[in-house]
Amino acid sequence: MRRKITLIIPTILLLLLLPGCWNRRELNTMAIVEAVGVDRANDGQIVVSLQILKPSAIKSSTSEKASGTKSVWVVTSKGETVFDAIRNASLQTDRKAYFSHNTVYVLSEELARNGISDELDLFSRDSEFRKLTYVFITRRKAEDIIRSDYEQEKIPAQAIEKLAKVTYAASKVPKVQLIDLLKNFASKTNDSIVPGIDIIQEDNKNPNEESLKLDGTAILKRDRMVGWFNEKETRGVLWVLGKVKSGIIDIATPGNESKKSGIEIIRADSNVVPELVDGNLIMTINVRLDGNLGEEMGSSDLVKPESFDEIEKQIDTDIKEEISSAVSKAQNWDVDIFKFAPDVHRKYPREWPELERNWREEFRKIQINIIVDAKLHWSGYLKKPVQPKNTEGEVAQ
Amino acid sequence: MLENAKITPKQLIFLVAISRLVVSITFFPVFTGPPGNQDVWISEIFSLPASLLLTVPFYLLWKRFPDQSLFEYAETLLGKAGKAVSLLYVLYFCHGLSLFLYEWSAFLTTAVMPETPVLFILLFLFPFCAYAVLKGIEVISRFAEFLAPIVFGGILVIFLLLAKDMDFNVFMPFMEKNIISIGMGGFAIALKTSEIVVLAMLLPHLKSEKEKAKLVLISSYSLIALLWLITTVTVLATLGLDLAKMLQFPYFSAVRLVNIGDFIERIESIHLSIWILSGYLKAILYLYVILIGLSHLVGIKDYRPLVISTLTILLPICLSVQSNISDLNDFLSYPISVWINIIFIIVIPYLLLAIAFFRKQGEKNI
Amino acid sequence: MLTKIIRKSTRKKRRQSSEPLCQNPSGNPTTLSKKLEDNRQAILNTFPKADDLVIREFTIGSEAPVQAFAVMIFGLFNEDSVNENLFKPLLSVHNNQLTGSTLEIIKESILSVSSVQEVQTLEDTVTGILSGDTVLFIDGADRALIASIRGFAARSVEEPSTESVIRGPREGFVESLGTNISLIRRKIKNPNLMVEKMTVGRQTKTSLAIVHIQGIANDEVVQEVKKRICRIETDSVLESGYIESFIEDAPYSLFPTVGNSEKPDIVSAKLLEGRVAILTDGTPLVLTVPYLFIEAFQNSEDYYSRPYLATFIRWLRWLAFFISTFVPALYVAITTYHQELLPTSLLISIASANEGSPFPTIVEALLMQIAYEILREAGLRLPKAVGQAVSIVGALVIGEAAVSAGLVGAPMVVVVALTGISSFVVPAFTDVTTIARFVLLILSSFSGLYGVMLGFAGFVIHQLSLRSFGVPYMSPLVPLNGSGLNDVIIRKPWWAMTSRPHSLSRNTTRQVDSLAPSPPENPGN
Amino acid sequence: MKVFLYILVLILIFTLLSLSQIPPLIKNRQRKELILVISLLSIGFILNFLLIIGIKLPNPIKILTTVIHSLL
Repeated sequence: MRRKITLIIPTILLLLLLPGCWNRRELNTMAIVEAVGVDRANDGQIVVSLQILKPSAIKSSTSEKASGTKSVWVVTSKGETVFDAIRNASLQTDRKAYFSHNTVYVLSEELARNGISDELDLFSRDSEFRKLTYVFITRRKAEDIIRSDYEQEKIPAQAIEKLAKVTYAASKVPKVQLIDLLKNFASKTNDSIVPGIDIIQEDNKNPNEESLKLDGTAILKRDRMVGWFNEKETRGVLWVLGKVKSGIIDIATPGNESKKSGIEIIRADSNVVPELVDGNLIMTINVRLDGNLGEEMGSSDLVKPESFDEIEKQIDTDIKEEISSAVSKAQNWDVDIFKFAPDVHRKYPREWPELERNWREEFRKIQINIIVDAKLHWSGYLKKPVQPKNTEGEVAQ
Repeated sequence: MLENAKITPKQLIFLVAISRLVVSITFFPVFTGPPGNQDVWISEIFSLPASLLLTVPFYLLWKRFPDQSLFEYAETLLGKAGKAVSLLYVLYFCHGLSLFLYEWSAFLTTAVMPETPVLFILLFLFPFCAYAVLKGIEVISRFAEFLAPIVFGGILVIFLLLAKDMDFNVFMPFMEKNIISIGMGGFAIALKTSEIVVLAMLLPHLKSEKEKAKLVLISSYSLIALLWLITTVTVLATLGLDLAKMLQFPYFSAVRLVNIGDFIERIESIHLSIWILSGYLKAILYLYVILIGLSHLVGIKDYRPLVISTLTILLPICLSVQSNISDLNDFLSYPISVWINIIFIIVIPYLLLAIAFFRKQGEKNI
Repeated sequence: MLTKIIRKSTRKKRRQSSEPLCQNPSGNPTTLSKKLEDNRQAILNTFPKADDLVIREFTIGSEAPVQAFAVMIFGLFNEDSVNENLFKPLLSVHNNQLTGSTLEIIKESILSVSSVQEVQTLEDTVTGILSGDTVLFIDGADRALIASIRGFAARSVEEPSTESVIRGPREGFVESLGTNISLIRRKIKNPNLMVEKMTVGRQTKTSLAIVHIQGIANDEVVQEVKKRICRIETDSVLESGYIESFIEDAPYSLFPTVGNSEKPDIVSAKLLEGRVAILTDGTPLVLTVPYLFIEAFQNSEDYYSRPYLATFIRWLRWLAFFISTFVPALYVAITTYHQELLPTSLLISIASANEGSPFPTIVEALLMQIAYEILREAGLRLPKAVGQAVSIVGALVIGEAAVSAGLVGAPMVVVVALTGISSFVVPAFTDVTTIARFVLLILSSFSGLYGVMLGFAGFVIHQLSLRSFGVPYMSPLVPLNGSGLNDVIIRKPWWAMTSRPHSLSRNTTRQVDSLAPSPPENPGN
Repeated sequence: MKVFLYILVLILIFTLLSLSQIPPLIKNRQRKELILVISLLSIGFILNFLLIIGIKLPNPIKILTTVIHSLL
């Protein structure tokens, strides 16, 4: 009898629950959003641009040749809040927007200047949004970036995502995910950097042909954007944060100062040691670097000890310059994008409550001391530059 | 009234460890109590001696009455008043279970199935609970043994997968606040452990392996502390203290960050399965304790006829035990739940122990 | 520790089983008469209509002839042998030999038959006749002689088609009980191999044999088997499946708690691990108990091949079991509830493949699963040639046409195909996985992973509550037994498997020490 | 209107539950169990009924919480 009961009751319950598949949604009822752009309209409303995947377009292009149909569709909608705007988009889309596979957030500079934490709240609160999404700030309207096309990838959002992923190659633009921003927002002292993104059009070519480019770095004080860093300054920041993984350092070729040579960064590492001397903070930034001679212009023979020493020195000055330019600009803007505060906290937990109280002031007064330890290892396949020489022994042009 | 079932020491350890672990890895109440900074992990280690200290009265009582559960020796000691104590404990566990089921649905409706009503989630769960409880404590504890590798392995795998994103600098400065607040934190954590009472209920089932009881206590609390340590390190090192304090489900949020080579990603199903399976275990364990308490109260031998009718009462209680997530967070936060638990983990057992001591009851067993 | 559980659970039973087993339920036995004619009439009354009954009357001796007759059933006795060894000596008897008790003399010095038995009741003679023995009645004796000279059409020992192996013995059991016992005897030449015969079935009077090795098998289990078989009171037992359903521990369970095999080497191996085998006359399938969950994942060939591959294949079997049970449910759960768990590129390809498919995913899944089960069943029962045609047509229809017609998405076909193939890897659980798959599919369609996980938990709870003849079904996994895992997670080499499964046998020492072979210390050269 | 449907379903479920729970107890003459099961089921029915018609159950935990809050 008891066995019957245990069988009957679940069955009844299941039958009663039959209509209740609340969260069930078929794939073909979802508008899979790949990128979200957030702007603010002149009337203060939020404008959201969604890049929505068209599965049918992707399907047809696998069997046939990729025809003119685009595989994404961009919807723009307005609302009082971000969530409102997103739900308003469903007035235009026949499927409900689905954000779990969103890879990119693009925010406009205009919006960022007034603070972005309000706009990012939804993305960090709702379960559908993931925190590994890449964040960008653009000088244009975010909608333009979302609407732009890309040659290599079918889905432009994936192109942007991959752009973010290959930033390590040059280390001139940071790679920032939502979680990084949230960590900084949560802390009392840290400020953030966000890569910039832009559309470039080449005038002499087809005007329709446009291309996305990561360009500059937006500096956020708390969550408000205060300005842009150029590539060099950005790398200065990345050196301090230890985020430089690869890239090229241009130096004047020893022996032929008018030409440049490129040193490829193979490995880089840094740490920051704070020191409190008479109430003044001195940050010692140690950068260690392993590099190769990647390219040489100027055809002088560099593979010899003296030249290597000189190159290493030049790298030192180069990096020092990059870092100090970044630090001085950051100190001007009062933004602790280098995460100096946690370092100080760790080293001086007793003094920290005092320092924390007016950290901005302290930050402005920080003196930095940069120690670069660059080491050059290999020179590639060449021992000497292979250059055609004319009879006078001069380098051919 | 106690079912004549036998539990091995290993199963008892896993039962207690898993059912204690499950809530804390999802809601992470540890951040709300003292010391409230990066030293919480030290508090978690301190919770081991604290829990052991809190178990002392239960252990000594069990020594006096090795074949009786808490319900039974309460009556042996207090007579009719013992029934009142039993009733209090039944209500305590009813509250514990319904609170847990409220948390269970809170997590599921927030993170996994936002549109699904809580009623559905619980209705779906209850037949499975009834089935498991009808099978008895032996099967429940075997289930714990079955789950142990899944849960512990899952936590370890998550730790390893997140290792590359971890920043261990967040644990510095070490011992920033004084040791007292850290110790307080340890006690606060231990006081939230209602499983201490569950252990007192299940110790008589150890039967032939009584001499291992001490070992069971120590190893179950150390296992809990160790797993807490792993999960806390995971959360703090990946999210940082500041963000972790602001998140509703810090561990789940950390798990969602796993991304290794764009290939191993979106593995929150591991956390989800740990939550569902071990939450199920906790639910059936508490339900079992409630049922033996109830059957003891009215003096019937077998609790099985009561299973389904008890569940019908539990359903509305679960739905109305807390009104929303802010109430829940308030309740779980440091002072409230700790103060309620003090009555049941410290006051009553010490009273019982004192009575047993003065009346010299059960001394022949010592 | 496990053995303690077994001992405890079977203690009560042991007390009961000290009484004599299997009392004959039939009433008072009819004794045979001294008069030959009465016996003849009794036999004829017992078999009122049996045209295949052969009653051969004859006299023994020439001077003072003794009347006698022999009864047998046509087709069940070995005609040549009966003529040669029974009738020929009997008919060539000279009178002077017949001094003293005729019956004794015939039995002791005339019949050249190895098995001759004296019986006193009519029932015994009838049983003998029905079993194919030749029964000899002699005037003046209230007893009859049963000469076992059976011989009936039987299949010879050949390779079973259900359990084919690449390495290992090819022989399989046949339908004859005696042959089957002999096949086991030939593998285990040990007087401790106990063979006890019983008869079940009121109509069929099927004989069966309970076989175990004394000293290895648990006595409690043996007694329990006997007790359960004695309890059987049914009309007919045509196959061991009848017995199985009567002695199962959990008759309502999806999971089998009695194992079966068609190969003597497998049965012998199980006997040597401490199990009890039940051989039933008339079927080549031999039952073994206790049957544990892990046995489905162990194959005889694992033990004949080298351990590395065996271990790997064993893992594959676990994986296949998991796939065949869970993958359709997980697919439905993830694609309709938890799309965020899919990697983006996978989601895109699934979404584009499912674009325009008319059914909800769960309907699609159920349709395809049912279609697959129909195809499988059709292919199984039909003659080989037709079966192939069925599978080709089915594969074409399901695999190709349904997708290109846009009825189902291609990923679903992949899932179903994967599931189908995987379910054949663990043949003992094909029925379990099929049912479990549908249950989980429906649960997953209600509430996604939540349902699948709860369903999984429910199945596990069910499995953990099972016992097979006192042994926990999931042992040695739960309750965990370290040395038991040597033959579950991995397959250790034979020289390293020093103990028998602890849950089955109390005498667990197989070898004293690990006997790893090593090269000679001083090479000859 | 929907409330009536819910009440109907509730009554249906509880009828089925009592049909499955109570007869075996009567058959086995387990009086204590029978009384307990009937009272539990009726409490369950009342609580569920109140929940459906939207009456907030008094929550002792709330009171406890406010007490502790005011004490600390």
